Amino acid sequence: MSADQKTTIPMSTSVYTDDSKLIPLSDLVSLVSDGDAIAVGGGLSSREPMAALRELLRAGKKRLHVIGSAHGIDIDMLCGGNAVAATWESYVGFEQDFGMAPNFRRACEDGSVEVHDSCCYTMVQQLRAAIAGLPFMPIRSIRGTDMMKLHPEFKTMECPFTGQELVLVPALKPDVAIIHVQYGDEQGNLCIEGPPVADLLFAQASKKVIATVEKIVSTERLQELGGVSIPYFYVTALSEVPFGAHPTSCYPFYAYDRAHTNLYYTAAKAHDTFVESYLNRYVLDCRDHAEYLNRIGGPAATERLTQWSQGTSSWLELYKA
Amino acid sequence: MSADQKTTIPMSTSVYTDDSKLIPLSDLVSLVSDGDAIAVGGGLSSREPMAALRELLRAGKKRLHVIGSAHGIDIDMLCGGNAVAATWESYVGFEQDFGMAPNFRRACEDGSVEVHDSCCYTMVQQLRAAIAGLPFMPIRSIRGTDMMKLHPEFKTMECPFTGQELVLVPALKPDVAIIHVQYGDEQGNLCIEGPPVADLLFAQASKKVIATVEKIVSTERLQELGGVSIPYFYVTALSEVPFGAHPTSCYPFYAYDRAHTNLYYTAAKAHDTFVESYLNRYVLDCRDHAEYLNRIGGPAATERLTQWSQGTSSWLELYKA
Amino acid sequence: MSSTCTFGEMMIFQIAKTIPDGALTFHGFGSPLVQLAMHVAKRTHAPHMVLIAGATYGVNPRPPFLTATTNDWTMDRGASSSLDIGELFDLAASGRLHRMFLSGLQIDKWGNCNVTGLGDSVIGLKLPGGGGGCNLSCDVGELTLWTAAHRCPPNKNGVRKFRIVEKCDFVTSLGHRLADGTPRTKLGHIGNGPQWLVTDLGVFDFDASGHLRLHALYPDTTVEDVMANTEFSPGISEQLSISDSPSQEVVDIIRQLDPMKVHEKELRPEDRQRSFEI
Amino acid sequence: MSSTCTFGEMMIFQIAKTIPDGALTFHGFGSPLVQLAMHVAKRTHAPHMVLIAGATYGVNPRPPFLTATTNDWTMDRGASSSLDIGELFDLAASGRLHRMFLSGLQIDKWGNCNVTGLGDSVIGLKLPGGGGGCNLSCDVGELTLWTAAHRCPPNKNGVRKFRIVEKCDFVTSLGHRLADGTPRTKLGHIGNGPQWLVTDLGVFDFDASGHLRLHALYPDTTVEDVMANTEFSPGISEQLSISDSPSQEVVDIIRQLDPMKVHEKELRPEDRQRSFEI
Repeated sequence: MSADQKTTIPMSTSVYTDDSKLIPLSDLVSLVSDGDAIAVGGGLSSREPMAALRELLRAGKKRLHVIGSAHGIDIDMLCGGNAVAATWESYVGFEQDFGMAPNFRRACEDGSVEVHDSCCYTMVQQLRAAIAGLPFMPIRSIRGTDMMKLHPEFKTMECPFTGQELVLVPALKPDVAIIHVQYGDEQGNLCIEGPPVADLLFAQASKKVIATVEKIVSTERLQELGGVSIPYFYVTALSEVPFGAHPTSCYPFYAYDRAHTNLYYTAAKAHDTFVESYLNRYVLDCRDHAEYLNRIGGPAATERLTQWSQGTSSWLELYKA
Repeated sequence: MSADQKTTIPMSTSVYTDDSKLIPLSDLVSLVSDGDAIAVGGGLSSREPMAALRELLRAGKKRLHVIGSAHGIDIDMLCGGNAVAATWESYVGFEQDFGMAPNFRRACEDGSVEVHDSCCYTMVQQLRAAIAGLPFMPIRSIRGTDMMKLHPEFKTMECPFTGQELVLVPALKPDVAIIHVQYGDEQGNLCIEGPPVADLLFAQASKKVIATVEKIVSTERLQELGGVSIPYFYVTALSEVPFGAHPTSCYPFYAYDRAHTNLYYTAAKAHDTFVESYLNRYVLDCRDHAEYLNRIGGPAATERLTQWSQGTSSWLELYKA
Repeated sequence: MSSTCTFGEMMIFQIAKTIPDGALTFHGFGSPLVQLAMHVAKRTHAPHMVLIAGATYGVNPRPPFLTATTNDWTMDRGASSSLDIGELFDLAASGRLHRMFLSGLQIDKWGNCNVTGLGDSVIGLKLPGGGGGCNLSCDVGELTLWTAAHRCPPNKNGVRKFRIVEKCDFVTSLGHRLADGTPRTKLGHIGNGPQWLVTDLGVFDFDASGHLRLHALYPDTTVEDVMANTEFSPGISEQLSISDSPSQEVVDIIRQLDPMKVHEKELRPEDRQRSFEI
Repeated sequence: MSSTCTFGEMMIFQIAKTIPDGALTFHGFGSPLVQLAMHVAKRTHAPHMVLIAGATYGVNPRPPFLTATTNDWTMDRGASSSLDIGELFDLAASGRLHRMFLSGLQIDKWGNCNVTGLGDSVIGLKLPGGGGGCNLSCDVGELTLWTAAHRCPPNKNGVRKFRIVEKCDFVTSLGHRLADGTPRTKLGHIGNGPQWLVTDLGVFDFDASGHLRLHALYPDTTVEDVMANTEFSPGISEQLSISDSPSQEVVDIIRQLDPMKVHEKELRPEDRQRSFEI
């Protein structure tokens, strides 16, 4: 009996054990294929993996299915770049700040994006089914609403314990989770500070996890920074990308860039010129993330966003921009 | 329209919002009724709510159903005190340290305790059903084993998505979770340091949560100590009980008292004299927890257990006792 | 010294009053009026409510100021703990989330709401979506609905685009009855459905059949305003009253917490001009 | 200078060899031989295994020394992270836990194990229970079984109390076939069942039908020992061999990690006397 005899582990088990998983951003997005279902981390104006999504667009990825809870500029930009085939999001918009998401709306209305709107708990239960290796999870809610019409794949059953009707929502196993977090180590342990949104569920449910992080630190330092939120074996690969969530926030590093988001929104709303006025300038024509950071104004622009921590009035100032 | 018109909240929703929930240990156990299903926190030789269980025995509680994963002296002592009617544990024993649990074994073998042995994931899924307000959760495992025979309440179904057979395990909603943790605040926010075992699931699934804590601190200090593991609104009431897990460990405060556990085990094994040699002396005849601490040797005995942190050799010394 | 409040402050107060003390209460995102109402309730009549912030799931936060984006560290500063997304929705599904707030571009006579899309068979106008509102409308104990867009002046052709409608084009969140009249109670959901609807024209409750009913007007609105701006005829309570105004304390809390007047983004320009004696 | 190893060290080495590099691997509690085997594997041929500690669920810990109680802070010192109880079992149920170790007071010819109770209809002897073993026996990729109590000398009446039995009184964890011969594959479980059984008499695998088969002896055991101490006749591999002994490196790792020789509590006194050239 030798150690390798009959003791190999099965392939494709979504367990990643390499010692070093640090790769350049361009290699990171090559782990996404055309047509993949991607779960995008963060939410609304917070910790969205914007640099990775811009790199996805530069790499010309197409026909993506997007899965998530409450999102904004991330999904809108992917729609504006014609990279999306279907949406399974529960919300895509700019809340009270700017309102509806222009590219997302247009893509849904003209039929280029299939609409499979979800709702948060339905998605949570579908992800939990994938995480537990189950074909489905039951829920009691959504019966009586039109969500059932958007999801012919849902089934109902009579509960053998109570006789009540339940909805069975099938397991949702994204091909790739794409997330941006504050800290990571070389092996891929990730530390999220502040609300994790659905990132932990995405990481556990997905076949691959690719991450950008503000800062690579030692495993020991990760413990001091609050411990590991996502253990390394879930993580396929990661890149160090400072300001990788811009223009969404990545506290404690930087706040939401409301001014740039306004610029984006205005460009997206003026449909005809969006590609030229925004997408080419800030995404497609940028060689890489460094060039993006220069085009948004360089260190002066990014430095400003780090000043939120100097006190309530500095923080408030950022929202008046 | 006034604030109270038609806007009262339903009773018995297992949400507890009092400003101060600190009560004496004797009042705490009065929240347990004879016949209750209790989920006991911690596990094996770690962070078991021993002071609360001793107080339960002093209060003469009877016919309890015990729910848990891997336990030891806690459940054995309750069995030795004739307080248990049924066991839904997945393991009760002393591992390699001393072996089988004498009182538990006897109570199961003589039929005074009904045996509904569980297994960890089955219990997790049953708790998750309770937490999600569902009548059941599906699992794929346990089919083909005799666990099914111990649990006629489990049902099977054919999965409408895959055609495979699944087991449906019903929601398990303990009447009371009894846990011991390191830190809490007056409002009942609890902080667990180190492995939580099933305590978080117990707290979320149970109708009531009663907790003993090593140290009451301010809510602000709880954040510094690692943040809240169990938010206050799950917690019915709590007591400050230093050394409340003794003789199990409650790191970083104190290590496992192997010598006292040996004393317990020896007494339990000599069936006929257990009540006299252990139960009366260390439980029933103690007025309160303070008297227990005196009887086990007072400050000299407890002080010794805090010395684990002085280095590997001090720590190792505790296990040689 | 000011002795008036704005309409926004009035509306926040009306929403706040629907929150009972001791209730575990949650707001979603994109709802500054509701967020402020929850903080007002917690600091006045409902000190024991459990205030769970939307998007961050912070428990009892004390934000330094309100931002127009809900998932911001401003919004969970001072929280004693944070839930995760699954835990929050589990609380609802297990009957422990007592109150939630929902809105819609369309709200029908039974309290169904549409935030998914306008149009009959195809999507004419795609709306952003409802977050977790669909699930929560079934599970949460009691719902408070709100909209600041009840009033719908006729366009140049004399046609009104109603927000409070006979029937929603799409039911994103569930009210008291399905479009075919089937009562919600037949479905066995654990939540009791919408209890209040607070709009720019008045405060409504629902009668025993689950039908919308006018409960109170504002000092500057009339039954005729309500009828003209509603696609169907709501019932009128026998105790129809005029809403009381917020106290100076309530107004001060709102002004302190929302220095940028984020909540006014929910209001139409003309409603921002309304004011009331307090 | 010592050039021998103890039987405990030999057995730990045999268990360690069943762990492939890169495998996500978990031990339960009450299993010092297995715990040491995992640390040996991680520090020798399987540096990329994911070592998840039983009871604490610590990931890749470096304990200062082994304790006889598994849920102790000694056992997860240096862990890079910790899982919670649900997450660990979810990993198994979703096909991502590659190897686990199970034992039993009875182990039958198909690899079923009993840790629940002895006796036919009533419980004659209550055993401690199996923790999560029942679930994991169905879900985990490959199982290594072990027992240090294969040898069962006849009592004064000449009767042996077999541990490796024809049929378990109670099936706590699942092997390759049910008692009636139904193969496990009919049940659709995602795990492949027991792959190895390491005992005090030899190392066993399972043939294509799922039946126990002797794979290797120790330098001091014979086929006759195995046959006499087994209630049924296990198959014998055509490549029956003598187990190789651990290297000095392996022995040193064990001695450093287990200064109190906790693992010898699993061994009978006579087996503690066995030693092997290394």
